[in-house]
Amino acid sequence: MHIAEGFLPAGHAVGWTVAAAPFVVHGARAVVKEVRENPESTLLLGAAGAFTFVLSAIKLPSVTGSSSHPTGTGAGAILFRPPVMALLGTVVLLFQALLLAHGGLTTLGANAFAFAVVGPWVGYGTYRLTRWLGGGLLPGVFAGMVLADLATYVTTSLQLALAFPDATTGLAGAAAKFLGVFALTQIPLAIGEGLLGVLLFRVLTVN
Amino acid sequence: MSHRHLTAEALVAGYERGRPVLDGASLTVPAGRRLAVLGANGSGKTTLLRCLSGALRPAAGTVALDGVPLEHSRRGLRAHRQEVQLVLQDPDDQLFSASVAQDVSFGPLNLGLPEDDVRARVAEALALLAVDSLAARPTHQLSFGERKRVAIAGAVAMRPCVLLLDEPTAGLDPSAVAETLAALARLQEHDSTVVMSTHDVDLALRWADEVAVVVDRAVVQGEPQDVLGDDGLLVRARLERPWTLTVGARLRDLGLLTGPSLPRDAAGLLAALPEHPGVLS
Amino acid sequence: MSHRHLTAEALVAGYERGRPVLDGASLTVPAGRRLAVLGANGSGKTTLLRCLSGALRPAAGTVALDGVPLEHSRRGLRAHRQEVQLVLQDPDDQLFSASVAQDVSFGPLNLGLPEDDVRARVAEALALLAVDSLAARPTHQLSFGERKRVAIAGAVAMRPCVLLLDEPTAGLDPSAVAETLAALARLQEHDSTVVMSTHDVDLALRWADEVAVVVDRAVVQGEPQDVLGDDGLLVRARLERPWTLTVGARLRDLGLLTGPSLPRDAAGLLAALPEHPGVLS
Amino acid sequence: MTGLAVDDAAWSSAWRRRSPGDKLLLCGGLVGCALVLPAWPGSVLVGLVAVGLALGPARVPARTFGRAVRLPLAFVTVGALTAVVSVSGDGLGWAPDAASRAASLLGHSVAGGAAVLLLATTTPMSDLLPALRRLRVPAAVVEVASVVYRLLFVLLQSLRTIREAQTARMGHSSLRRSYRSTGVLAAAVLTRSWDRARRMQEGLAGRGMETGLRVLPEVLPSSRAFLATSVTGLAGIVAASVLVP
Repeated sequence: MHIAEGFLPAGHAVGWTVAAAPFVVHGARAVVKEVRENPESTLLLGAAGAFTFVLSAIKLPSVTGSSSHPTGTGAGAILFRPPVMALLGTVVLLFQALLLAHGGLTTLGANAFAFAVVGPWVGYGTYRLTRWLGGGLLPGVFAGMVLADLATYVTTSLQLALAFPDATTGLAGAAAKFLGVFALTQIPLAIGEGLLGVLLFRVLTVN
Repeated sequence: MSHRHLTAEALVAGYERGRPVLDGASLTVPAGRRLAVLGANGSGKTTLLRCLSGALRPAAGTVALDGVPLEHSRRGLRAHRQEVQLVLQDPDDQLFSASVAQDVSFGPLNLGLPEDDVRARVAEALALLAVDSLAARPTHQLSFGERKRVAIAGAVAMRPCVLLLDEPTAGLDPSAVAETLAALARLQEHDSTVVMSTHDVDLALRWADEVAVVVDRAVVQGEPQDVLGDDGLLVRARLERPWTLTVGARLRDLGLLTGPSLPRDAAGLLAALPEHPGVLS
Repeated sequence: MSHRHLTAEALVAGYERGRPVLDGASLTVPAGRRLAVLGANGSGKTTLLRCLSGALRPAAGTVALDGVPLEHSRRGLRAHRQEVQLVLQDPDDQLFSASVAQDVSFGPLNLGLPEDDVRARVAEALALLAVDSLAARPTHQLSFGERKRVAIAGAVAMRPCVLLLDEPTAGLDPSAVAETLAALARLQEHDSTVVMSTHDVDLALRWADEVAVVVDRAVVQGEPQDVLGDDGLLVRARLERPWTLTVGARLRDLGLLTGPSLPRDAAGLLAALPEHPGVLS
Repeated sequence: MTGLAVDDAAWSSAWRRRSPGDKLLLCGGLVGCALVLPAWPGSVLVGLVAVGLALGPARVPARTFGRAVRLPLAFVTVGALTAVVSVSGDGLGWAPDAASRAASLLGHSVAGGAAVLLLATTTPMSDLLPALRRLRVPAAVVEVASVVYRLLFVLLQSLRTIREAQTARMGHSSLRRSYRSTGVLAAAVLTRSWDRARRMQEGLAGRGMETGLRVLPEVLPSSRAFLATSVTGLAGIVAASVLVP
């Protein structure tokens, strides 16, 4: 879930934009370099971005019957690597904010930090670590996607906590609140996204 | 399998930029026979088929099987899908698995059938569609026509009473069209009803027992030669007149054709002409 | 634009599972005229067109423009593309922009033309293909037929001397086919050569000035009525005989047709029949 | 043709041919006001203006706008409630001014959302993306984003059609099957996207693609009247918020 338009106070919105900027700019530079060397990669990157957008439109089946959507950051990070995902993720966020009213323009920086920077890096790092520890492709994908999903939601929760410290218990209390509401409830869905990733990669490697 | 009557009544469906593609469309699928649904691209043929199969829920109107209206509940749709199957125009939208046999087994497996039954159904479906020699091949290695037939096999393996096909001959060359029609003929020896949508009026005239034209958001249904001989209707539907009717009508005016009705295909036309010159009525 | 002669000589190309799809295929594209390339799906029609456009480099044989062999260097291909453009069968393989006008501007911009010229060419191409009314709509809202015509406009805007079209009528309903053919006719008032591949023998007979059949990995070229009247060739090529030739031949045997050669379309057939019954030769 | 309601509205809105820069100024100003000015009367004014302009001169379909404005409400409500509930050693309670704080959050968010929605329902992405060049975004990035815009509709359509085909053959009839089918669905869409990119490479090479996807920019002239009215209106909102206690 992205932070909705206008939800973060102006100062925080600006602050997170500044925090995310270096990563996104780095990703943009990587894209520019790639396109200069291989002009056709514009099309591949565009397809990757379109896929990430559409992936988050898939409905994950759930026991309760309510639908949820994958974040897509984990799959993207494993397939396309984090630096490029910083840029592609931000582009996807822009499209989601405008076309789906999911997220916002003032909150683009904060959402980019969670969804395009932290999520992919945690996911990719977990994936590599799992493989380095001896796990195969599928366990790596599972771990990477679950943690990417959770890391995204944890980051969002902490961003909200920073913006809205609790009246009595301050930052710690706010963190507990927002983590409980957004991140804890996300755990079964994160596992669902991990399973989706396993199925996705299994089909890809067989064909 | 017994014949089941599939009907649609006053359908309003397929909203595109605020207007429905179908508005007051009614259709009766003749049990055990061949129905061709004709119309220009965008006229609503696909929307009609999707309503009949239960894939699309109409905004108004009913779809009924043997008079029982289709309920868009989990149970209702499940029961409906066991009797009515729709094969889409693009086979790649339906072929998911690595191998042909695996793909065709998708439906029967999802029905919860035991493995032996699944195996039997897959073999039967592959044979009917004449793709049994391709059973172990990966789907992406097949030609377009072969993939179209595997997609049909996937639906046939569910043994539906009514088989709906969206433009099954589009994109196929003449020999592939012949193979597909032969396969559909084999299917109908097993008592199923086949409905195909197309914009090829000549194909419809020679293949179908009944024809339904989707025009002005509704459906006009009737005997092939009547419907396809109605020039006003064809113009409104943006379809052409089948050549056998045009040429046949002219030859009949010249007193050259024998027989009560106009021929429906080239063979019929040639057969109705006199053997030797000089023989006139 | 002056006529340019495009030829292919002894092409070996299109390897599929170890065997070339074309082996010793030669073709002469008649300048300023209409050439139909016929063949069953998988016969090598697309491979042939891709070799002619420079998209595919043949393993052996040459493609030449006015006798000058095509060099598969950056420079050679760039020069070739200014004269020869290929429109692929799937328009989505060539439409990359959501805006119709911007997509059509891509080709002329790549030719290095100044902005005003590009704008003029875009307007001209859109008008020729009768898609100017669609210029304000996004590509993803257009129908298949409309996208096919926008893709052709994109090629036409580059003002090639030879326009190659891979199955331009596949998947189109009769009215869309008519619109496409009308657009191609308008193009040819501007002196271009049009080559289309198809498996529709009736279309080829009525539209083309010359016909080339891809069969047995090579090409047989000639006048439409000769090539399409050759039954042995048609069987080998897995094509059908055009109905006008079949019916026409029979009517001529019955002494009913006037005129030196068999008719090429329905209108021609009806015109060649006597006006009233009783008139026989 | 399947699509997204907001996108359809943007292509057919009455403000389509206005300069994207003009609309960005107006909506950007409105969002800024929604964020910075106090919820009362700032956010309320912004919200009213945004909705009024959308349904009025911009002629955005009410149904589309109404539906889209409601989409973030779930998050906003939950978020606002979580913010104003207070946890302490003694358990849960309400923060002081909980109601007004929550209302304020809601106000900022709904108003901001409406302002951005006004932009989204009047300006297609393919008009907005070139405008990014003025923000010093590199051409390559804008081109990639343009391809994303073109392809996402193609892939969305594939997603819907493939899922429908799976459902017809009972692929989603149980939780386990549904998961398996969803994995296959995601793989199919990914394969399509790669395939499409590869085929477009050849298709566009034939059209002379060498260094990029340069296209002729569309001429959408700016309107002094529009700009003047926007600035005046925004100033009015600011003034009203400052003057009203």
